Amino acid sequence: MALTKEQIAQRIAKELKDGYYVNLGIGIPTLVANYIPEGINVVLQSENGLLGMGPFPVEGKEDADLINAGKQTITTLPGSSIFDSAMSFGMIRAGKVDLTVLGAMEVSEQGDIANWKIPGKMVKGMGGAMDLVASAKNIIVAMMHTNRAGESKLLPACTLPLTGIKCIKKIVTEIAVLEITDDGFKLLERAPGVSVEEIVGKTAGKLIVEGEIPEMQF
Amino acid sequence: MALTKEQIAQRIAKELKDGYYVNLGIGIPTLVANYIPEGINVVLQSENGLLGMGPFPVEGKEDADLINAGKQTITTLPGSSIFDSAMSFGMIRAGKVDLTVLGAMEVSEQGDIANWKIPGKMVKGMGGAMDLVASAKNIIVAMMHTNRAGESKLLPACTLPLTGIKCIKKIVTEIAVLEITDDGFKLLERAPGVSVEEIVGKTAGKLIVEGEIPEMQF
Amino acid sequence: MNKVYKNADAAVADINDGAVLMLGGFGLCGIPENSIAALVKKGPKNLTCISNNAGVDDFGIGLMLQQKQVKKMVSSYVGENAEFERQLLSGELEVELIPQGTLATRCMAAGYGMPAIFTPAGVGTEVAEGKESRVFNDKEYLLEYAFDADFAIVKAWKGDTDGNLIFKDTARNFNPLMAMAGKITIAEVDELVEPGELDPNTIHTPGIYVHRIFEGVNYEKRIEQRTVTKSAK
Amino acid sequence: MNKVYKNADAAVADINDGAVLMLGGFGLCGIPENSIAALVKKGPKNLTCISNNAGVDDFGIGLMLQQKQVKKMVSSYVGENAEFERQLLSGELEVELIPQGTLATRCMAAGYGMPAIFTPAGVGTEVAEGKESRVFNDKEYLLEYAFDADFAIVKAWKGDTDGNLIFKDTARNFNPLMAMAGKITIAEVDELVEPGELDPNTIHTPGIYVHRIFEGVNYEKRIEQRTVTKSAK
Repeated sequence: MALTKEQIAQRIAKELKDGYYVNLGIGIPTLVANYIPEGINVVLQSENGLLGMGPFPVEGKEDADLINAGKQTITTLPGSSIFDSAMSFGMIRAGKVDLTVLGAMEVSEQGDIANWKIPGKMVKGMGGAMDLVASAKNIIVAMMHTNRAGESKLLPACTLPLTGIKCIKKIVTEIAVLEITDDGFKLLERAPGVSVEEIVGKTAGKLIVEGEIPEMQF
Repeated sequence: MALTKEQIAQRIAKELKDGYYVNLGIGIPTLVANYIPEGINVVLQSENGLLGMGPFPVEGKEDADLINAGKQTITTLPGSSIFDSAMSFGMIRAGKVDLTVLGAMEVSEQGDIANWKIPGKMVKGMGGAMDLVASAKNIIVAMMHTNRAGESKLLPACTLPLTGIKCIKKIVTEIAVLEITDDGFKLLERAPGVSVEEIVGKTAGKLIVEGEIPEMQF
Repeated sequence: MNKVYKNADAAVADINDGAVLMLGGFGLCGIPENSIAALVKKGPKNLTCISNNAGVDDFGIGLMLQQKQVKKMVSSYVGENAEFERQLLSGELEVELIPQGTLATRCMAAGYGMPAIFTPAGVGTEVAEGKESRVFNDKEYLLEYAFDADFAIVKAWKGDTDGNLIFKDTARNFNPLMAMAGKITIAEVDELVEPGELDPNTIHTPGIYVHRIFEGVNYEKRIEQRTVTKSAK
Repeated sequence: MNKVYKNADAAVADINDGAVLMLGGFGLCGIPENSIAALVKKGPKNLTCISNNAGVDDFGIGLMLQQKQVKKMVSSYVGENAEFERQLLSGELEVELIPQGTLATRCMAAGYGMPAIFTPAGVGTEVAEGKESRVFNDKEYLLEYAFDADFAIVKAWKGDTDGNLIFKDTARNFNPLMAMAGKITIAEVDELVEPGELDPNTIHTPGIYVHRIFEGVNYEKRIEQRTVTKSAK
């Protein structure tokens, strides 16, 4: 059974370690915050200038001066800090953020990512995505394995304009967890009930399948 | 009559304009703060990270956490701000400081300055001097016209290791005010009672004397 | 020297056709609402606006777009704006898209007197096209130049009459960076106080960077994405 | 994850021979007194110390010099220290003198992930020897590299257990820059508080940059140049 978006987020949350500083992109990545394991303390960074992002405010407590990079009203947690955009991307570039989770349109077997532009469509801009992918030491992509046309999003090479090159470390889709290795995508886990064959069939890039592939644990 | 150090400072203070941000070096330049003209508001920058430096504290009110770049205990004035050393030199490099006053061992007719190192003597370091001279848009040197051996400190070329090149705009000594032009030192004013001949005699670099040279006014 | 201006109209009075402006804010958060309104009223055209976003159709820089005052936007993200899209597709508007961190750092570089900086953002992408790149410690970086803006227009929370600024929460964003970067910096503030009322240790932008300041009025502070938790935890 | 250490001894326990250290402070203002004392006690040798100054004979880094723990000083100004001078002239100690702004900016560059920066400081002087230079807008700049330090040791006024730091007055100086630049950053503070006690808007160094923190004891805060006004104005 393919994972729901919530389950993808839940699986990614297992990658969190105590003390991690984490940047979560818009979409599925944002949901990861709901599944932080018990007993683990994680600090969320929002690249518009905040460490220690908390949940959405209760109704009536929204503050226009306190938003996240998705422009949503949020709160701060005890121990939070505010800074300008240069310091925010400074700490990202300096590798101080332990984990970055992003959505993607395509990922290549070299770890290239495309997630900002579709030729022929209105281009809205890359926002902070290019800085994040070029700088972060540990990037996990959260995305569907195939696009709406059923075509694989895990490719030998990206067809869309790139956001960054050789930067993605891991991918979690609704059917698989994969690692980017020097030799291509390496299948680490499969969703409960999903066969290796299905994953092979939906992966256009080079896929390494070694030994028994375990089912994801939650 | 040659000026006292206080009078040199007093003459330099006449260059101040309302709203100026000013960095004063150690020695004679520091004295400039005592002669800020009436009705003019000047903000003093100390490159260790302060704008709005005030006078020395009254006895008993010294605070070890509040010093100037000369490591003297000081106070802050209303409207002051504190910042780190990178921002401090950032605003200096960006040309936000309107006037810098420095001491010097030698100045060349091209506007080069030497004020940090004497070969054979213990080298203490350049501190912020190289940043200041390379960055400031308006630098006045406050110094004696000759050294203790009676040799001119205004030279065709500096003999001591340089602090910066082509950066000095004006020099005020105990006998003259001079401007650096493309053609060398240009004599602007002479100290009361000091003859042009004396200044010519004590200036080793190319000196331009055009027309009547007025006495300094205080 | 008096830095205090009566209002936004006075502060932007000499911003004319063809000016290069930096405008602070992230989305609609921390934008100089009063100055934008004054610019719409005064009506300079052919402006280049360096700002992380372009506002929405009826607010922020979107208001200047509606008046066709903007020749070029330099931004990292320009969604949420139909008029922007129309002008862009029709060729009336030029847009330069820049990675957000690069945008921020190019502002900071200007304020810090650094002519250029190195960043890995955009390496291997179309952003790198025509740009110089260089490898340090086995990693490739692009050389990106400091911005050069005629005016920086920022919004702060508190300010004093010497131009010192304090920002509030994530309304800080690009504001202090742009404040450092303008040849002339205009700051509008929620609250303008006398020198000495702000703790020198809490100043985000020292007054040396700020040339004009005024207390703004009638801030709308519109929220783009009102997200709430139904019940308190 | 616990960042709180019991004391300076615990915080510097893994600083061993040959380490590259950054030490905050300007003169004796804002120096990490407790950590320096602990380093003197523990006794690692062959240290490289990046610090604006080298203390005085009997205080600050001077104490480490007396124990011959320092192989190399990287500073902008090293006066006021006879033992320093003796070791330098005898060849026991190596010194690299760097313009103060360059020193500061090379720290910042490390904390901001910028491999190198351009500065005009030192152009045309012996500081430029062997360095790459480049002209931007008719002005010459030197290319200077980000520092690479094993440990940064800083002194703050207040800190919380998440590592957020606030500095006081000109004791700020190099401290927040070095705090950003260490592979491991150790902060000693006058007062250690719980998360939530510091206003997020007033944090100078976000906790992400700080790995270890402890509340210091018995600060001497020695004054180098006690200058006073005889009578209040």
